Amino acid sequence: MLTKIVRTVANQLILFIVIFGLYVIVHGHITPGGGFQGGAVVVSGIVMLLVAFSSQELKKLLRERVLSIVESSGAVIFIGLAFAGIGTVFFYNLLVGTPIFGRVPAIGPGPGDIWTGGVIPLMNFAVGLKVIAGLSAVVLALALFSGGEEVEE
Amino acid sequence: MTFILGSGYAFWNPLIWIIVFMLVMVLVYFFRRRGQKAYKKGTDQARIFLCGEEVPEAGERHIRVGNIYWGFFETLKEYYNLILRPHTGVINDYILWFVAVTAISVLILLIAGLAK
Amino acid sequence: MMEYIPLDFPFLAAALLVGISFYIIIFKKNLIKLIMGIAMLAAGVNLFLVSLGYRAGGTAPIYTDVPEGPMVMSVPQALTLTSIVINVAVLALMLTMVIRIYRHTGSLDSEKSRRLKG
Amino acid sequence: MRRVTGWIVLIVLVAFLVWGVTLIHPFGYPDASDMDDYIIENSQEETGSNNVVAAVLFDYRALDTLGEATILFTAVMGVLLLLRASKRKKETS
Amino acid sequence: MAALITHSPILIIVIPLLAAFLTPLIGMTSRKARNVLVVVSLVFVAFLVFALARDISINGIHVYTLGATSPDLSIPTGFMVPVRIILEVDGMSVFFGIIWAIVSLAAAIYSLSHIASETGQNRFFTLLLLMVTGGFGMMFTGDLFNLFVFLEIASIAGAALIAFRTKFADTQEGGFKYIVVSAIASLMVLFAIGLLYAQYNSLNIAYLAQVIQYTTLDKIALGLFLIAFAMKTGMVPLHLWFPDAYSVAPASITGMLVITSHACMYAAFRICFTLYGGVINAPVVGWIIIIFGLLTMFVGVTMAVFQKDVMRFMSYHAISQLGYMWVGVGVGLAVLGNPGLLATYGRDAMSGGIFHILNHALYKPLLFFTGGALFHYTGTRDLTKMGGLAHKMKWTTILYIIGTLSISGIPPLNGFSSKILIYESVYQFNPILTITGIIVSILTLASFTKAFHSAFMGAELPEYKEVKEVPRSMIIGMVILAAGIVFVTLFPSLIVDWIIHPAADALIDPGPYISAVTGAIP
Repeated sequence: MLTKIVRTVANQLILFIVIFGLYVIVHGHITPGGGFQGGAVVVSGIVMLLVAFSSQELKKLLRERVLSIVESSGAVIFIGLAFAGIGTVFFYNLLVGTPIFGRVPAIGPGPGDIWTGGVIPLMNFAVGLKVIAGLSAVVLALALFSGGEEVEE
Repeated sequence: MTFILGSGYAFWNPLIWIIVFMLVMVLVYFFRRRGQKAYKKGTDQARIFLCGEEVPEAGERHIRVGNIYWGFFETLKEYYNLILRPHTGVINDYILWFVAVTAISVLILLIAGLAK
Repeated sequence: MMEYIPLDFPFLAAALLVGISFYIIIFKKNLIKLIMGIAMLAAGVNLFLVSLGYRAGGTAPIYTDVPEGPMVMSVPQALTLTSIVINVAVLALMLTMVIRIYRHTGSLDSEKSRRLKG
Repeated sequence: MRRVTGWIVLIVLVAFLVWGVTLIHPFGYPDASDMDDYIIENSQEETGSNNVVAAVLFDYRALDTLGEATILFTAVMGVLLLLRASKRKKETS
Repeated sequence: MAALITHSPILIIVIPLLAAFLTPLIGMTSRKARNVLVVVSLVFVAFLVFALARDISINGIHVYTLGATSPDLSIPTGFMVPVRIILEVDGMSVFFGIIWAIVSLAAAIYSLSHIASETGQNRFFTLLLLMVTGGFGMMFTGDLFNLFVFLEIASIAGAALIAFRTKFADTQEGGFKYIVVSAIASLMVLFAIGLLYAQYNSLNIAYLAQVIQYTTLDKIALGLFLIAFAMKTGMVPLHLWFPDAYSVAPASITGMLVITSHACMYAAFRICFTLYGGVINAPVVGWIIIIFGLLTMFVGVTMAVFQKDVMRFMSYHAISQLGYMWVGVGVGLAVLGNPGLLATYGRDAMSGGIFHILNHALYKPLLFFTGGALFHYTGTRDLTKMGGLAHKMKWTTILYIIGTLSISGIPPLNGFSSKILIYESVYQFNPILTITGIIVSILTLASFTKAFHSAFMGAELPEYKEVKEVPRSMIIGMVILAAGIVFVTLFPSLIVDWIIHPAADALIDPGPYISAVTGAIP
């Protein structure tokens, strides 16, 4: 638990960090970035909260159980999207050409279009969920453990 | 379906082995039947005799692992001193061995390449 | 366009990073330093991988509002990203184990905290 | 003894690595790039993604990414497994 | 059914993975449902592996291109180089797949009651399934970087599982040593992959095998590959981490770690025989492997005689047995360039080495499981504290005897049939190898007799009055492996014809493996 100034600033900054992270995740298929990078950005915000506040307080916000469920569902979404293509081949990008994220951009350099990429944006999103939940669970568990508290089953 | 496993020199057939084993067992049983009939369980005949001394408890009587093959280790003492030296249990040494073996193997491969 | 560099500095840097990290791993007995050595080894290998895909004067392989010209190779970048994430995972697990070892033995020295031998 | 052996093998290995990397193509001028050229040329058409790295990650080499996500999942599971309490709490609730 | 076979290479990898992702969710609600999920997914995977093996014996190598418009479109139309990740399953891969399917199923069933009194079971089974995924991925992939990724999955899951019993200090140390060693080995593998990628701009094993030239860089890469994978298998003198990690893990996990070690051996064989198959300096690499194999055999067994910890003792035996495989396959590699010698004894030596992998994969997990059964109620791994346990644990005793006879190569058990293949073929190459092998076999029998005497024989000890036979699921896990041993014992020729010779031939001739991917190139 740090001083009030730090806590106030952290409270304001976390919003921007989360939004930036989500931007990186969502625009993963048109600008540099993606699920892993955006997820890491969001988790860095959570680490900031961990430093500014105590791990006990953060524990009330992020439940171990909820994080576990979110992480598992992110993984299941990812693998489910891969399974969706099994009519042709596993990991077949079946959304190219459909109304959902199916547009094909103009070949060559040009402005990006968010509705492109087929399953790539969806997979980015699933991976982002997974990274956010997973890494915050790790960071939180390590912080709680160094405070003498063990993870429940 | 064949049971025979050829190996260049000879062959191996588990079925023949099992049949021979059975025959030998029958023979052994036959010899055993011809043995002494006077032995009876549960009498003094079956009691442990230790030169007239008192027989120790079950736990004391059991030969523990540390006492088995004592002579073997005594004879090979020098070999064991040598072989136990690298088994330090320190993780840094493990990686040192890895680096050493990698360096030597790469060296051998490169030298063999030069000779070719 | 960049000038041609006669020495392949990124490759050499990667090889030297690998060497330095092996030095740390072999000679430093502190477990945290050992983990730092592995992180450096990973950094060296990642640097090596990502510099393999560079093309002189190339841009990032992303078509959004990019100037015309060559693009650097994209597969090494993907491989490096994968490798980085893998190493984050490995480091997290290693640190957890070191914390546990410290709790049990009260030492971070690889010789003093040793229980298994022979 | 250990120090000397350590230094010798370390120097030998690093010498091989340094010598090896100087034999690689000059930095910035790769010898062969068929696979990468194919991906850079066709990724927009095949996957519709402007970001070629994302196309590689989630389409051309998607199994690697699945493996990567799995490794993260594994590590999270491992960390939570190792930091768990080894005794159950009284089952009151 | 046909579609199932077509997609089976990826399904075998992904079904345990999906089950692993679902296990934490389902485990929150019901423990029974979770156990059913774990066992059913592994049974289904085993079924798929056997179906795939049958299909491969009929139709040849199975290629599966991920994300393409058709599974067998390994190279994009009108192009020369494979672009996507390709799974490639040949006789060798599927041989290891069969082993892994059987052992992981047995280990999962064994764990159901072995860890029943511990916390963290959901995560334990999640990691177990992830380890299964990693192993299958290593065996079935045809892509070098993918191999690295799956190697890491198997190692990380394995390390976390080794350290499962967190209340003891030595488990943490064993897990830490394992993960450090695997991290360094896999990073060196990655460096070697980078060296190959720098020259040929490809990651596909079959394509690389076609274009590889054996330049200096390739030699350095070969050294890094070979020693890194050898370290992961536990080759002497890189075996030092092996007993530390194996002895502290839960017994079911130790059984599975043996097979991940074999998977690394598979990777080493794949690199030597397929990737470098056409260009390798076969006698030199073969002799390197043979010499290290001899060291492995001898040092492993002499260290094992010395041990007092039952799991540690068995792990040293695992090292020693790995030596037989290295020697068998190494002799095959040493005569690879000589078709005459290869036909006279090289192929038989390789078949013996590969057959020994199967046998070792059956009896060594069985022995580790019996060691875990001893630990289960006595709570100790120390042989000096044990004694008279045969009175209480009849099943365990019988299974231990089967495993002991098998590992010592007592006829008619399966260990003998593979050892005779190795001995008789290797004798023609160099008699010293056979003599060492026989000495090692004798020492193996001697040390197992010692352990048998000190753990099982003797009068009932007062401190183990409460000990009883282990729960039923542990016995089922062990009986699965024992049944495998009995089957291989009775039909050695059948096994050799069905799966061993195809595997050996797949190693000897990399041609079909290469042309299955690059055959479309004009």
